[in-house]
Amino acid sequence: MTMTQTLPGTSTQAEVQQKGRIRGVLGMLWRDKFALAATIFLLVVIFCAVCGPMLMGDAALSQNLRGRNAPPFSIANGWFYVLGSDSLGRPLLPRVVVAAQNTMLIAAGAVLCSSIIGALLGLVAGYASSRVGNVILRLADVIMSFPSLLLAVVVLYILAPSVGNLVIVLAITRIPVYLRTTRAEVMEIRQRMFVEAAEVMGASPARIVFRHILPMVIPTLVTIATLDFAFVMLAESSLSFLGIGIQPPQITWGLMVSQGRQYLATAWWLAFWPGLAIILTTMSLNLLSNWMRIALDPTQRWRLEIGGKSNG
Amino acid sequence: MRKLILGRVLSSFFSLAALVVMVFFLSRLTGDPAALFLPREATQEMLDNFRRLHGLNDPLIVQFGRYVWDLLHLDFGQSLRQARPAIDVVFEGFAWTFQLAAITIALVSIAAIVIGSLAAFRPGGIFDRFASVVSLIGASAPDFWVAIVAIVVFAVNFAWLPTSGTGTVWHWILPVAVLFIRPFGLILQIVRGSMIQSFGSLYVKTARAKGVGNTSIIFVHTLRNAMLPVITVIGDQAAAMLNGAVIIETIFGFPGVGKLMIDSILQRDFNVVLAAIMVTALAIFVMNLLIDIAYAILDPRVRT
Amino acid sequence: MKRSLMLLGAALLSAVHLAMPASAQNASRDVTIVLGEGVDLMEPCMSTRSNIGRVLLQNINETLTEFDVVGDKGLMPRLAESWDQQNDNTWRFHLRKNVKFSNGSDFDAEDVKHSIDRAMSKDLSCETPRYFGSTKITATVVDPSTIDITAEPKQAILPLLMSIVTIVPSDTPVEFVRDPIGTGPYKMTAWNVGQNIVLERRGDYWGDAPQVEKATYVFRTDPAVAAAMVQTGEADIAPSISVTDATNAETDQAYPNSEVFYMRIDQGKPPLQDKRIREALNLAIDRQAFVGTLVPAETTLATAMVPPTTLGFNKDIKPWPFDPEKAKALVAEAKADGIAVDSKITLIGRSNLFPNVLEVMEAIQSMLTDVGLNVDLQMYEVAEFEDIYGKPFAEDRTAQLVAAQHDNARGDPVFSMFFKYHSNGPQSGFSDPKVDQMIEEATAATGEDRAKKWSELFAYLNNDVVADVLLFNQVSFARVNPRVAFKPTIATNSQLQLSQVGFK
Amino acid sequence: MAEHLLEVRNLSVQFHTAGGTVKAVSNISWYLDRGETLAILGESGSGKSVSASAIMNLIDMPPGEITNGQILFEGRDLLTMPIGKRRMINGKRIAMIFQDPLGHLNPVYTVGWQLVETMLVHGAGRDEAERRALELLKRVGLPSPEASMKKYPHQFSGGQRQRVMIAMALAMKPDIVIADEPTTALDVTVQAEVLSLLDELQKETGMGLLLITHDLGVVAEVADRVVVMNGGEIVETGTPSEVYHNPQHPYTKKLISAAPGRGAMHEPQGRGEALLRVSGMEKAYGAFKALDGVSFDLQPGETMAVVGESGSGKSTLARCLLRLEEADSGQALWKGRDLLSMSRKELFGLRRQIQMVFQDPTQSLNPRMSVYELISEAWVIHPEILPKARWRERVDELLAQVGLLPEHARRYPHQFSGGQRQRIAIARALALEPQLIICDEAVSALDVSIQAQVIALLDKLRRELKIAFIFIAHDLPVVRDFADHVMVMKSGKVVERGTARQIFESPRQDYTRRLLAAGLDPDPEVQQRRRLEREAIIA
Repeated sequence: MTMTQTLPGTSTQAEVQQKGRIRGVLGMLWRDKFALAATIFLLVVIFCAVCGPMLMGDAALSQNLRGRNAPPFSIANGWFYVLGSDSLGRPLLPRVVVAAQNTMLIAAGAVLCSSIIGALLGLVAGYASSRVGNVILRLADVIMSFPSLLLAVVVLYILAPSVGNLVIVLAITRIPVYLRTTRAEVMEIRQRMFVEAAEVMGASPARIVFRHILPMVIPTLVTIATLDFAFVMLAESSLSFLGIGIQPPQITWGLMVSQGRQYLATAWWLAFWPGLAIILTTMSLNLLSNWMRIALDPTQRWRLEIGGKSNG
Repeated sequence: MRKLILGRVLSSFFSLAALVVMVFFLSRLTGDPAALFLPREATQEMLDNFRRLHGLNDPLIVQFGRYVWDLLHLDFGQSLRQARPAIDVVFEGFAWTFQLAAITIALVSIAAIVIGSLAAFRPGGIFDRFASVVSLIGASAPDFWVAIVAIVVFAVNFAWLPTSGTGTVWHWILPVAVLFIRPFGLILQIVRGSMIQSFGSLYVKTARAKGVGNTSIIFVHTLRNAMLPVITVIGDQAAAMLNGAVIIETIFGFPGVGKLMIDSILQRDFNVVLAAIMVTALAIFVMNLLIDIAYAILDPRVRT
Repeated sequence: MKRSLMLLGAALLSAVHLAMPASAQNASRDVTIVLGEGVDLMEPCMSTRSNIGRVLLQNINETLTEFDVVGDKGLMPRLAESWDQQNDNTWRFHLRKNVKFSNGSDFDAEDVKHSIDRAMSKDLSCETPRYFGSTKITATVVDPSTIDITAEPKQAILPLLMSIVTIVPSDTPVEFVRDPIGTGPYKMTAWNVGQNIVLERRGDYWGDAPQVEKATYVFRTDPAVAAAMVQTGEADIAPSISVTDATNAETDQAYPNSEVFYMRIDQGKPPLQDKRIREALNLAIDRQAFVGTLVPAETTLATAMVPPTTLGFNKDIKPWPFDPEKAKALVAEAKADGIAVDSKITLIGRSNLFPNVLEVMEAIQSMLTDVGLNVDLQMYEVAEFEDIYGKPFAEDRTAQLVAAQHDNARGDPVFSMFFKYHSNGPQSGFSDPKVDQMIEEATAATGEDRAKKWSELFAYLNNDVVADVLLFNQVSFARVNPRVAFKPTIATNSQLQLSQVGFK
Repeated sequence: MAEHLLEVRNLSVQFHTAGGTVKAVSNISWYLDRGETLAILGESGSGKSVSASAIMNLIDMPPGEITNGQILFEGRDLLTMPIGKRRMINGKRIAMIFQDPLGHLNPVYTVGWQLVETMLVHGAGRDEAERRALELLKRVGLPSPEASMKKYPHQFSGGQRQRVMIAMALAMKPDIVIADEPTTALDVTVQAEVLSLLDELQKETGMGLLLITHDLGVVAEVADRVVVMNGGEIVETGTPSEVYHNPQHPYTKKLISAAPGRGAMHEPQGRGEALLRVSGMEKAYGAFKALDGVSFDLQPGETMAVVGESGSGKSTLARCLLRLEEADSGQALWKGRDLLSMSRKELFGLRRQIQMVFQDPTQSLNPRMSVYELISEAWVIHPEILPKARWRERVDELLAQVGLLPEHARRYPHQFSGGQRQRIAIARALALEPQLIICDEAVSALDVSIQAQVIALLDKLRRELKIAFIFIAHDLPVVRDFADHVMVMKSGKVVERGTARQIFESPRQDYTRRLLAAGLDPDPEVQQRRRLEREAIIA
């Protein structure tokens, strides 16, 4: 006997929804302060990614060998230098801002590609016959055992070095994770009664997969994707050294972190700020995905509508 | 169970074969090992000589045939760089990686499960929030940051531990600790989610009605039920670790298979690359099998 | 296979044993040396590779002659006590007597002959032949302590070349070995691949017994960790730490590492065939601004492909001044003459060439852009880089500036000049018959004449051809534990003689 | 005032939810004495389980909160007792049996382990606990108790699992056993067995039994006294007989009148052209024959009930007809065409004509789709039925037809009660304008009064729209009021087939008779008689 199921309180909920979707969503966001902070931070990042290169592109590239490794929290040289300067004397604040664009393009590109392809293959593997499913799973095994560096080198030799190819390499290596997770969930969800109900109505396999199964899988995929974001942002820099990724003077957070590595002992701020940006972005995405998991689920939504008390 | 194992062995064999074929041909698209092994100023004669010695002049398909033939005789070929059997090179590295992975994953599993379970007991509580934030920072912090800061703090400033290297148990502490952080964050999240779900299960009510205490409810009744998704993730993480932990190996001077693989790829030491991939793939396959068996042990419903 | 499995088992067990961390061997006569690059072979004929040479050269395996790059002693005897030229092609070497290999066998002329034959053998891929080029070498044993070595065609610096050939016993197989036997003051007693190599002092060495009794080599790719190891006393010498970590004047010493950092100009594509543009490239770079910022303060500006300690180094050549205005003017002038100065020039660098190579490349790119050139930066990993650096060049390339390092600590420019500047040189970016001729003449010359000819070549290349953008004579930093007396030199890049290590 | 074994005084519990605070129970009082059976009767949402949860300390706080009242056990107030002490009462002095034994038994431990644990928790030695566990399993009548100890919950049938639950509750010889809907999910025959087991055990141990149920029949069968609850309040108390024959409160009256099985039976019209003609249908899962030569006819607009215990093959029949599973052999002629051999494309057209209403509306409605989306999906799939412009209007119409309001279209399934959800499922089926609806246990999960409403709704639809029904049920009284024909199944075979009147009034087969006898009648006197009959059959 679940008590909440038939409580009369449900009627007020419907009213909440009638007030308009957007307001409802904003209201739910407002009540979960963590998610709110995360959203604001992400909006700032997106703003930086879109407008950063336009606003600060030049400042980010202005070298000054005599003012190199200037420590942070000093605005003697102007507020661009508030986070300090790097080993070429370029101000870090504009660099972090400008780097948001490439970082987001690559990370979002790679994560989107891998999650979409992985989820599609996983849906097929989970819903199609077991033979097809097995072939796809073995393919995932092969990709998983194939060293990503070798893949990168192969791509570098066969194709030309470019950002697009970097995204391809990063995406391919992450596909198995999504594929396996999706398949596992599909195997479970396809047993549910409402899938059968849809079948009885004559729904096509595509409709069942995309309309009924996929929405149930998405929250899990989003959670993995947010954690992958951090991974991709760091992995990207380790492939850049092969020459297939972003090349200076273009910049990403991952590249800034890895360039700042040798200065960790003498000028910690070089790697710290971009690292912090990566950490905060990951955390924000994770908090937001937790919030979305609840907000997207009609049966859980009430948790947000009564306030952030039990955001479990 | 026997059927499961047999089926897995068979299908993994095909995966492995596909992997070998792919790696063999793709890796040979990536340049000439002779140019890398010999100095820049090498004469054409030296280059030709090198290629002749290592059979690099033959058509690719002949090289492949020879490789497969040798492989059937359990000969994985010679390492170009080290002038000894590739498989010896790989086994040496793998032994280190395996130990590192085993120790780390064991500690991570224990810590993540205990802390994740406690966090899930009161979702949204202070402990839960704290654990979540710490684990998220851990999961997204650049690992070389953590590694170098750890060396500076624990080895240089406090001089509690050796900076790097191998030899004694003390040498293991820092690499294991740094390697620990990322999977810990990830597994903790999964444990927490799974445990929250299990706490809502009806059998928890039964246990309460029976008078079972909280500790037993968490760690005896709920945990085992919540372990299935957790085990999958632990398996994935362990698999990733068996592929080597390049940054840890590089910084701590740890002679594992990760750095070996990277070096071999960059130096086009194909035989070592292939042997390393086969060994790690095999290890991952065995581990996946163990995970399936663990599934069956944990959940009797899977057995039938 | 079976053996491999046993190895695996042994390695698994080895990690189980417990012990306290081995702290620095304070009062003892043992040293630990932390190197930046692992050793994958311990093959004497590969000791020209710096990672192998630092462990092996003159410690385990010795050579007939030894070149003093640091001082002015020139070519010194080692296993050969003296040598004289028999005719144009043949030199006679008189070998040291009462020398024993570490396996107990006596050293004689047969060993020398076998060592030379082995190093030049087609059944091995030794590095040695590259120093001889197309010269054919024949060794003839005269008596156990005398050997004639003949070069065809004649080779002016044959005794110097003998400082490259390491001597192994005559029963050494013609395949790569992993347990080198030599006449040197040390023998290898342990090699745990990836972890360490242990050398121990021999009691029966022919020369003076060095102070160090036992040397353990360990490998750390990360220079910060290497530096930390010396700081904590886990190691005694770290021959190459990063400049950013070299913060302690008491322990950290700079030394020239014999590497010259330069940019090769690709004259095969516009606009780089135009001399004015090449001059502009040289004038655009504020070399001095790098020194003490991105490169260590001890760095000197390069004026030749070889370090100043090399034969025939031309002290009259002055580094290019920084004059962006003149550079701009030259570019404008070239443009006015219809040169496609807007064509893209790709600046190509190698990842991890030295710790902050990326920043240096970025700074260079920015300086070149400032004078109005269209420069893109592209970094590559080593294999791809070598592909681009060496001939044949891709036909569809854009104009290229390849930033590379060249190391010649052998004392003679012959090991550099043909490769970098001769029309047939594999890394040469241009073709100039006069340069070809000058190189050929200098190679054949001997004595004072040789030095003069090289000097002239350096001046011609720098002033008339403007063949490349020479940047820096690089320096490295070594961190040395205060208990140890060791002074790093230009030789330290390729060898690290334990006999030169003492204690305070 | 005499001290009762257990007494609940003025208990009020509320829950904090999205829509504000909800009172689950307010100010309820009742008591239980040794050797007595008290039934709390109520429908879902009536708050009948809340006091039991409060006794066992199973209310999650927050969101729950006990605002008022006392729970006196042997005179001591449980609510003010320290947690540790309460835990020692749980399972030892007061034990509980839950409704759904599959969910309430831990799936990953053996039955023996779970039994033993109860005793270990309360201080028994392991050897003794194991010996006693074996005894208990024997006592509750589990076949081969030694083997059962080592088996897992999923390896038992529903009735056996409930016996395990009972054994577990009895482990410490408690003074009080609380049974929350102990037989709801069970077949009628099993239900009777479980109830008589509880009865016997009570006589043996002299424990007090608190039975929480929605079923008047269960009350009539076992209760000494009954408490009727509605909307969180007690509306009536008394002996079952008093309450049944002389209900005071309107709610009680309504509840009693809603009890199925007493209306007029259908008299089917003459037979015409069959809509569906099934012959020799077979389906096997390995060695187990789920369907073994099933044949029958169905007329347009006819309702045929299929009854039988679990495992009789009735659900398999439905699934095979809908091609959710493939039958091994046989024919099913739908308007003269064999639907078992239809191609995918033909099947698509068939989907419009044959629909299904599932047992559990919670699971058969996609939780992430609104009611509007759920109903209109039919037209997304079959766009020829209705132009998009008319969807809105038609959804409202359908909702009205099943007794819901137009504004419900925006809501999500979880915001409805079980009965409402089943109405939505029916509306969804109707959206396709089918000629046959197969209802698989479509009402068995619902409360009595809701059951009556849904059946009335189906009956109305049949009359108005001339839809034929195949109505699968394990509960005979429900079928009685609704079916034209009844088909009784056992082990994949048709045991008996006839009009409702034939089956209910003059059953020809023993099995049918036994099924009828096992059913519980809401009238305590009738039930008394029936029990004697049943015992006679068994004997």
